[in-house]
Amino acid sequence: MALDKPYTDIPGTTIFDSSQARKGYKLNQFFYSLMKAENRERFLSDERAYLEERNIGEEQIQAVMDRDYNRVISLGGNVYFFGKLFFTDEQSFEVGASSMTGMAPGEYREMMISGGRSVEGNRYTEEQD
Amino acid sequence: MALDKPYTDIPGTTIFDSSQARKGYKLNQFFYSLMKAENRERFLSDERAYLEERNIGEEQIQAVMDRDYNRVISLGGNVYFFGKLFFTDEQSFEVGASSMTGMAPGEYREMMISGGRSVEGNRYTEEQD
Amino acid sequence: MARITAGVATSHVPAIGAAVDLGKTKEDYWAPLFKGYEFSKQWIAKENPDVVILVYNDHATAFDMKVIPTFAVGCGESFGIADEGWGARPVPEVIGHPDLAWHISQSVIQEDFDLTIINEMEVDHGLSVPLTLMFDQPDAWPCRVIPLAVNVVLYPPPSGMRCYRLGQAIRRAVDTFDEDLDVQIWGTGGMSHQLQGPRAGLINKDFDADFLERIVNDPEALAAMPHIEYMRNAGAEGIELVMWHIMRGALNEKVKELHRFYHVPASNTAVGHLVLENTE
Amino acid sequence: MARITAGVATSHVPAIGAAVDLGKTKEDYWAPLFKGYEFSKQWIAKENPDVVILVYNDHATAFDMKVIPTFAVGCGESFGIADEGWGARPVPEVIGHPDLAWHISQSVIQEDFDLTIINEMEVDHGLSVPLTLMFDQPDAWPCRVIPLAVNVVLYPPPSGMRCYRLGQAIRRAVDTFDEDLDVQIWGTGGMSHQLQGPRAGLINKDFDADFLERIVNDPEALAAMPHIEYMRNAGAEGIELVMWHIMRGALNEKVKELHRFYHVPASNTAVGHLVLENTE
Ligand SMILES: [Fe+3]
Ligand SMILES: [Fe+3]
Repeated sequence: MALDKPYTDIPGTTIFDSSQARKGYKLNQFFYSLMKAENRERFLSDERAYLEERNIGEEQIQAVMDRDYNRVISLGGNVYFFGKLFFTDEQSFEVGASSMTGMAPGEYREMMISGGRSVEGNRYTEEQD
Repeated sequence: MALDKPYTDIPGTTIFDSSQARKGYKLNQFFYSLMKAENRERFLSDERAYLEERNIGEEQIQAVMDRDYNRVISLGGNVYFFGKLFFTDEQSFEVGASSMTGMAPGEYREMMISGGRSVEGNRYTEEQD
Repeated sequence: MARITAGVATSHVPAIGAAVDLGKTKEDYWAPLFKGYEFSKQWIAKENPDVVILVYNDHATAFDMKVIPTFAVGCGESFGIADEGWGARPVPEVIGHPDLAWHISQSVIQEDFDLTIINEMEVDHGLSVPLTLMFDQPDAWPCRVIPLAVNVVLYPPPSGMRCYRLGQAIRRAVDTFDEDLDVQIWGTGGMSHQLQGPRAGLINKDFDADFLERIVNDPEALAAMPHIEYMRNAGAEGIELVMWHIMRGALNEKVKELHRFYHVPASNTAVGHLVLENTE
Repeated sequence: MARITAGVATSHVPAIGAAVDLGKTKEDYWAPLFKGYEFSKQWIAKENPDVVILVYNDHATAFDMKVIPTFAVGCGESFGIADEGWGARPVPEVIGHPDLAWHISQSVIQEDFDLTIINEMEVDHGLSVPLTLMFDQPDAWPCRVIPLAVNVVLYPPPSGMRCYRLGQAIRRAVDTFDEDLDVQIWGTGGMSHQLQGPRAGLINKDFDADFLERIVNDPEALAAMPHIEYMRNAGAEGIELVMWHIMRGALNEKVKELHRFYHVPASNTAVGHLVLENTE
């Protein structure tokens, strides 16, 4: 029997396990490279050129350039890695996170100040049908 | 009570524990640097200059330049690290090891072919008085 | 002899560090949070520990995908502050305590914990934000710090019980260290939060309240909670809470709770904070 | 389903690799050693395993003093051959089996083994010499290899019993892997040898003979031997033998011994070699 993945029925959530890690290897190493100021500069001055150098696929390149973080996740990206891009964009983690929820940043911030997203109805995918 | 070091009474033997590792940190990192061909070349062309760059102490520098491996050990060197210098010198591990025993390389090789150094009398320092 | 005098638990959100670094702590958004640490700052100034064993997780900062240790102990002399993408935080470098760190490492490896020993690494907000919360903005941190990094980035992290047992082993190691040292252990990360996907922003106050209560008074049973419960009920990144069990395992079975604080939100995260004294 | 079909133990001396690479295997000094592997080469050609889990120690090659993992599993696609100071050995690169490696890692972390996961590293003679001894000089290695690196450079290594238990956990993990694979596990390093100090050249044939006998027929009791016995009786570097326990733990309690070989010397080292079949 294969490994148990009890977390696949959590709605709106992708656990960074070995499948994700392998899929996103080069993508995450790209995000990691943004910890160096000179790499951030080179990336920001020509995103596509920098990404192509790092030998990651076209889908991934497009997802990064679009800052489509749900797509980034589906391609193996992990938030602790792509958080470096939030910072490179001089964006807060709050705004970065909000971009994955379909909410406007102000609306998301209001939700957080009012106590955050409720866990009720958000534990199992089947609750969301 | 401090950590138990049951191995300090083994004659002619230095166990690479945390005390040794801390003492020999930069020294071992120097040996490690010899895994790159360009570093081997630079080292061989001017040993002292290369060693001084790496910010290790004068005692260590002298021990390395003398290829005095017992001294290297007493200064925190570990054989798996300084083995890189045997190879840099195009010397076999056998000749390198023999240099610490006070035996000539040929004599050491003969000992090994005849079954190696006996453990009898070599288990405890007190056996050697 | 060295002794573990107290445990501290706290969340470690990057935005908290930025609020201090940029002088925003008096703003409406932030003031209630920092108020919750006033007691702790005064307490620790009096306690004046010699060493803090700081359990945290590296957020893909010192460890990229090339090398991912489950437990990594910083045995180096000092640890620089990492640039996580917006320049390094303007805080002092972290001075280690190699003697004690090596002693702990050697001891717990001999108790079958398969540590990774780290001599050189930079530390990220996971380590520096708790220092800021407890010590504010000194020119130098007032104590030595032993970083203990736990993998919670790549699934599976160590189990809560494994963490608790590691804490117990650390306790035994500290107890046998010859130097006369007051040692604190801090567990950081959490509480409920999710930073990723459509469910980002999840907070679970009930889960957090229960966790705060039980880690003080029923820690071993709490440590048995499986990963899936954290991820499902406290958000994907709520799994960071496993690190608190290392702190708790290193304390006595019964502790005195000096301070408890809870606040929502800091950025995307529920902030929980405990100060626990190791009563004799 | 995957299954562990056999275990191989062998020493892994650099000079053995050099003897093959430089065409010296027929020389008087080397011929008796290589003769001891003739059976094994024929046997493995017939067995044709899909994957070898190769337990070895890194000799300050992939891991310098900055990062020292107790147990590190190579989960990458491939592993280059390291330059240990005389240029890289002229042998094929090592192709990993990431699916199985990740499966094993995830499984044993969940059994409280605190692994370090490695995705990129080069491998040294500790891994390449056993491949050479078993497969000679092919253009490509005939199977996938999962490197499992064990710290034996910095004291303390994991205990023999910890290694044995890890082997048992690996066995359980392989047994639950869905793909139909024949997997071997190899334990390398040792036997008695000392490379350092005035006692260099130490060999203990009695110790080695006893170890060879007991690892086959009384493995769990043997695994309880404390480190000091290896270091005192089998030479400082004889401690490498703890790695054999991982191999043995992954096999059945009773195994069929197909081949046993012992030879002194290879350079400074006593060479021991076993081929063990996992009978049903
Ligand atoms: Fe965190
Ligand atoms: Fe070896």
